[in-house]
Amino acid sequence: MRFRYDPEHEDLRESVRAFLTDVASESAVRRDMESDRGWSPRSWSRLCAELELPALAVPEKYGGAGGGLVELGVVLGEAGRSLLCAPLLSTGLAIQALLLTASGDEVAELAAGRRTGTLALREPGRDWDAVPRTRAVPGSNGWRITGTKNWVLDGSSADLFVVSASTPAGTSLFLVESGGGVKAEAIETVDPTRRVARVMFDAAPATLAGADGATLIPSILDTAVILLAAEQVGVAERCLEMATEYARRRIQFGRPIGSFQAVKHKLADVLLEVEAARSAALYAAYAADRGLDVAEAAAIAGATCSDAALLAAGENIQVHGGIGMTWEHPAHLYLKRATVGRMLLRHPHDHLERLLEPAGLPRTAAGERGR
Amino acid sequence: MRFRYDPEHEDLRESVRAFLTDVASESAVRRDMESDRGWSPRSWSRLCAELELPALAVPEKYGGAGGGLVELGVVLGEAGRSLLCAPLLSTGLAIQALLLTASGDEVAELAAGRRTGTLALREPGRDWDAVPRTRAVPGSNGWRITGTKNWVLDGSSADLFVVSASTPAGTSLFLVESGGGVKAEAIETVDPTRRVARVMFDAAPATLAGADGATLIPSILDTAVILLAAEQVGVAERCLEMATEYARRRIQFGRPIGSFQAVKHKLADVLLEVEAARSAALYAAYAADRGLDVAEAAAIAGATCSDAALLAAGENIQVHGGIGMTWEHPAHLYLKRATVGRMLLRHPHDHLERLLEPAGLPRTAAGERGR
Amino acid sequence: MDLDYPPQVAEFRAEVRAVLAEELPDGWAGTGAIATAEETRAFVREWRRTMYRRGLLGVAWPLEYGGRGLTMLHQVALVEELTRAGLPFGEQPADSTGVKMLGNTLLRFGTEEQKRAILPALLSGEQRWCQGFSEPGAGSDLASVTTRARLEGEEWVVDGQKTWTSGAHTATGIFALVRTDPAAPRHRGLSFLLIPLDQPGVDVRPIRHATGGTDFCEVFFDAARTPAGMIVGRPGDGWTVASVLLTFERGEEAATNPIHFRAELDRLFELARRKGRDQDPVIRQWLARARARVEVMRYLGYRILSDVMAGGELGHASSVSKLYWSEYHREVTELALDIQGLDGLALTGKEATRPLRTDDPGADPSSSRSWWNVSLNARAGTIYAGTSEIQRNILAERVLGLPREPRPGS
Amino acid sequence: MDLDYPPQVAEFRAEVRAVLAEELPDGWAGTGAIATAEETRAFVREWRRTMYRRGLLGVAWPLEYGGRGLTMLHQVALVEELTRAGLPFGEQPADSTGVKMLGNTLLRFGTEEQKRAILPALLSGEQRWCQGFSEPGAGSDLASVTTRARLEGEEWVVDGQKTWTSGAHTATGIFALVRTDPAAPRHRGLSFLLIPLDQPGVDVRPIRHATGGTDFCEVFFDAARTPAGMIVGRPGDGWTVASVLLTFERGEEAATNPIHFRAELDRLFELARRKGRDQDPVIRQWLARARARVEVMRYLGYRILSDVMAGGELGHASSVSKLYWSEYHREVTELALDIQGLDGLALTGKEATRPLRTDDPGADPSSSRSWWNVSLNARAGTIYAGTSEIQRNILAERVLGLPREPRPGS
Repeated sequence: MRFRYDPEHEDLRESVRAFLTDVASESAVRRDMESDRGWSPRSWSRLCAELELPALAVPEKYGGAGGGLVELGVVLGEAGRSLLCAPLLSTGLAIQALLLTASGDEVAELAAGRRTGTLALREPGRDWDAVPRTRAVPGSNGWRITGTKNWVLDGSSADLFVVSASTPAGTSLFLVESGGGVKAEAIETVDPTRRVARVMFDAAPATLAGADGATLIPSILDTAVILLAAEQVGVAERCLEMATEYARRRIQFGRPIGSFQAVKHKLADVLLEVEAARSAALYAAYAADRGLDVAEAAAIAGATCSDAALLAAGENIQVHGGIGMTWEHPAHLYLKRATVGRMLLRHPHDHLERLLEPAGLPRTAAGERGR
Repeated sequence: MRFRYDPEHEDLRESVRAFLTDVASESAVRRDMESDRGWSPRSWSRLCAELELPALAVPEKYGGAGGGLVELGVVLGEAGRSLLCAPLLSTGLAIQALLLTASGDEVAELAAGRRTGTLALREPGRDWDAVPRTRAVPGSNGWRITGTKNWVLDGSSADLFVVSASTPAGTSLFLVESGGGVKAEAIETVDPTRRVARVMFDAAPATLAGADGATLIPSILDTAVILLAAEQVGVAERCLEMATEYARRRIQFGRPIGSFQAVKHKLADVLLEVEAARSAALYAAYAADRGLDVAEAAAIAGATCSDAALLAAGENIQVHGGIGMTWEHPAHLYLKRATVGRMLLRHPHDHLERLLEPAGLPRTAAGERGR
Repeated sequence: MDLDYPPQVAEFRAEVRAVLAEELPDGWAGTGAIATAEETRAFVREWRRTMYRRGLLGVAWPLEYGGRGLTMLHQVALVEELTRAGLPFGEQPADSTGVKMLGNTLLRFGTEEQKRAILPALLSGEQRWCQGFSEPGAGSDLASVTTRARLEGEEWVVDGQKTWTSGAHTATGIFALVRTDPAAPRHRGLSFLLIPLDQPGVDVRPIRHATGGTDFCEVFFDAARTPAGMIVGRPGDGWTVASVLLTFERGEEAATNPIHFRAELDRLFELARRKGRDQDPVIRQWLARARARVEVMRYLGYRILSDVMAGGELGHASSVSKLYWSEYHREVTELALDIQGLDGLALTGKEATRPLRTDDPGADPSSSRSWWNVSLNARAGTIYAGTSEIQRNILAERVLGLPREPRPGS
Repeated sequence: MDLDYPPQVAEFRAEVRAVLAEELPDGWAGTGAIATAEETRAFVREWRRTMYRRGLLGVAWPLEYGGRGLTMLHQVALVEELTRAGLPFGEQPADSTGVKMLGNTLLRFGTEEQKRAILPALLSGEQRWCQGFSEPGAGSDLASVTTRARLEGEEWVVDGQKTWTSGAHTATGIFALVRTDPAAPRHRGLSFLLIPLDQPGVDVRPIRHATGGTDFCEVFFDAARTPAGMIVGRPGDGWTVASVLLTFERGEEAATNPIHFRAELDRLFELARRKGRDQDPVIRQWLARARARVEVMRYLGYRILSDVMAGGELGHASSVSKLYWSEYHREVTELALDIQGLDGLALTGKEATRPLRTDDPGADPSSSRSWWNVSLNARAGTIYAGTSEIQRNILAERVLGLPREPRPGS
């Protein structure tokens, strides 16, 4: 009975945090987010070489460290705290998807940091798990994929895409390399610290990675929700810290503003939601690693952590006052990260609605029509 | 351009308040709420004779004072503040209904305080405006009414019922006298300060009051919502006052608890909603008297004042702490009044939903099915 | 990380299940399912005797005081099983304030004499102790207690008044926070005293609750007496002793709260179905939010239990837990009223038989009286055992390290 | 009670409508409907000239200062008509800080010389004044201003720094709250000074906003100078003058806010329709709640206007109003983001051209960039012009009469 991080987790957290103090300092983040690619290949190489982050949640047989989502969650929490600009979530998700599907060669490549990868599942105007309009057609030289994907994380820079496409037999997952037949177009989103692209596949050569998309995709999305939740906890924690530090320091009316109950109680409420988010994210990662109630835990973590991050980021600004709304202060970057993160995979409302069916309140046909 | 009470309103308020200090003191309320009838005929006679309250919003030709809902609202606000136990709202609504329908004889009777009246519109398990299952059948000696009504205010003591019933031609309103064919059964509700009954009509003799129930009933309900909103403002105001007085007086940690921002800001938030409720109730009454956007204004007042009263009553208890949850303290009586008042005519959600159609967002058939 | 319980605890859990299977009547559905409130109370009295007979009270206490010498985790497994079966831990509130709170406190701070005199009697039910902390002038500000005790020869003489004393009308004694050194500043001058209730200097008066029930009392002391040895800890230690005691109140709750709140939420789901509101998307959002919060309560519970297992005392996690469940409960009981609509405000069905928090497991989901009682309990829940405002202060000052407010005149 | 405007005002309103009909281009749909932000700004500059030419600036000012000698209610009718037509009152923020705030303040507190020198020039646009109240160390606590001025011969010499100065980069002068008596306690030592910006002692630096725009500036004073006669009120009166000035900011808002927020909400309704979310019952509840709140804002506006008409100054009603609209706006802009969903976080369409509160009337309901900008504006809205926390303090202390907090060390 031990529901808390082990000492190895704390060690991992510390080493990542120390590393990111440099690689993802505020000035590094601002430089990277304004760069063309949106992240620094140099920093990324160091993260891969020195910390071996992409290999963390990869079985040892593929050259990984044999960790799970709990360990990867620790790292993503730190990435969230610092707003690290790097293809860590995108590549991490591609790896987790490939672990469910393809052979280990690509996993090893990604885990070693030699290439980056990403998921290309969502299509314009549709949900992540809608039946894809993108089509895969078998030919003499293997499969060809045609269609457009949206909200592809780091899509402009990724080397490898895990793409969902419809085949005559149903939805399957394919592996597509950047290059011929693949065109990425950056989307300007609210969040400058996370790059997203629209990716057009035009008869792009593809390898079948997993035939049973209908089973694989929900599982991959649960993993994505759990890892994003871990990142959101980091965002929320850091915002709470920033607000607390400022409240201790900022003097108004002859007192630190943190001595006023209005500020105290606001931050206590944030703390409460941060504690809830921490618990939910940790449990979901644990549940995924142990094969417990993953779908439910992921939905709870998704809803809880999304809202906690936005709450913390918003209250951080409110506590800072005007200065928190300036470009020069990092508070707005956290707000932007939290805003996109909250809706990126599923709106909290949709996470919540998904809880009810397993809990015994399925939506009936009549209810469906109400949506 | 003057959206505030006139000096005559303030005079009216003062005289009613002074009167209720005696007639609806806390001990009087506790005595009346525990009496069989739920109100004191003696106090009621005085309210009718000395203040002529039932006659207030009655045209002069029926012996009334010629006021409108604004004036009656002032009185109901005071009734709400003191939790007056009296058939004021029930009789007031019966009068307003009869002013839209029947001849003036009954109005004059009710206005003079010689008899009390009430609305009997709602049926078990159904909404106020559902097509009634209660049936009216014409006979040689006039109409006969059979059916059961629920949530009839002061139904056990009323002399006169305004009853909705289905006729072959549609829904109409009828006047039924207590006595033969009418049996009332008290309902135990959450709120001991407002009596409610289930009333069974068994071939009760009835007079047709208004044939066009489909037009009349929504209008009567709007009036009811507006008058109840006025009462709720009084409840909310008094709760805010009680909480404020206690917060000024109660010492903890060497200070009045009202000097702590947690209490201050809580009460400021209540004040904000009380101000909103005051404005909404006053506008709705004004709109009804002037024939402006009544339905919309009533819905806004209904939602706003219902929520404000419950908020104020709840926070009053929270500010009082344990003492606020005891029977000996009046705080729980306000909570109970606010709780029943909030749902009595329509749930705030339903008030809100009704706003959308006139605002250009009607519910489509598909949306309907979603309910 | 590992949420599994060790094998010895799993074995013990099996034993508990076997006892329950033997002792409970056929078709048992929880105390809430018993027809009337009176029968429920009678059953619980009897059930308490059964628990004692089967050695299920004080399992984590040393053998010499009537316990079984097992671990805290055994006790947790026990209350989990009881709660799942819809059973209380003994009789409430006496066994909560007595066995759980006073008992564990004596194990930690009591003299050998106190332990021998009181612990076995707590288990047998011969002694029932209630808690005397709050006073009319010391609610949120517990350190401003004014009930005072002075040593006269071999006895403490106590004067003053306690309030919100749960179960005082059936208790045999009260453990009270009293001022023994009027000169010492605030909480420094307090002591933790054990005072018998059956004596001329004590007057117990029930307080009527807004629900109409009388679960709480005022206790008046007018030269009440207790032997000099009935102090727990040294004079002046009262604040420390009381603080530790309060954490026992929260310890097991971490395990049982999620079970109770989950059972209540299941009843609410059923209510929504019966009322035909389960397809209303607005209601669904609230139900789902409640479901997520109850699960989070379970996760938070794991964290708190882990802390306890790791040998630590319950620290600020208990403030997180208290604020979380009490605010949740306000929300979910308001939802219950909303789901029922107006007709839910006409009182029908069995009353809630548990005085605080949720109704008993097995309660009828359609009882509007139960939901109304519980909604009032929920309002009390953000007040008792430290108001939400006090919990937020604790979190802000002790966890976040925000500065204390300036004291007037300081 | 009577919500009707008197006949003279109704006549004036007709005149305004006639002017608008003459001056506006065919198919006019509001400034928000102009294709680009740049064209919008150009239109507004030109529109300001038109208003001046047609005598629509300063209608409630006396004739001798270029006004038309009409009443406050005429001015309200004017801004109502402008707002309904999707037009600003002059150019923002200069005419808000200049004509509305400084102008009205000078009419109340200014010397004859000040009025003659400044009022006509405000109307013609020759002078543009910005507001210098906040400082880096004086945000919520405005009384702790440290920018100081001392009289040297015939001139005030000013040193210090102001911040959140809207429009300073295009203004000709700044009215600033400065400390002239360092010995006097807090707000007693403050004066209200008019300082020209075009001088070597002043440095204006734009502040970049989280949206990327630069609507605010920092203003640095390093021995900046202004004539001795450029003080409004007497030395030490600064706090009083500034307080009255701030109420002008809120006065007309009472009439225009509901119109702006209603237009914005209509755009949101249209967005919901376009996104196919208008039948989602959860979204409908929020939309309806927003609708009710906007109407309540209108009713509150009537009350505030009535107070103004009754000759009073705006008192605490302005705190009610500020708290109500700013918290509403947070909620409604979050709703807008929710309605759009993820795709609404990809920025497309025209930016919001109004720096605070809502976008301009006529704005495209489908512009995700506009909604995002406005949602950031809404976050700023609970901070500027007195944070929500400050407003709640004002309401609690000045309206409810709750005791002030103890000052540290006092």
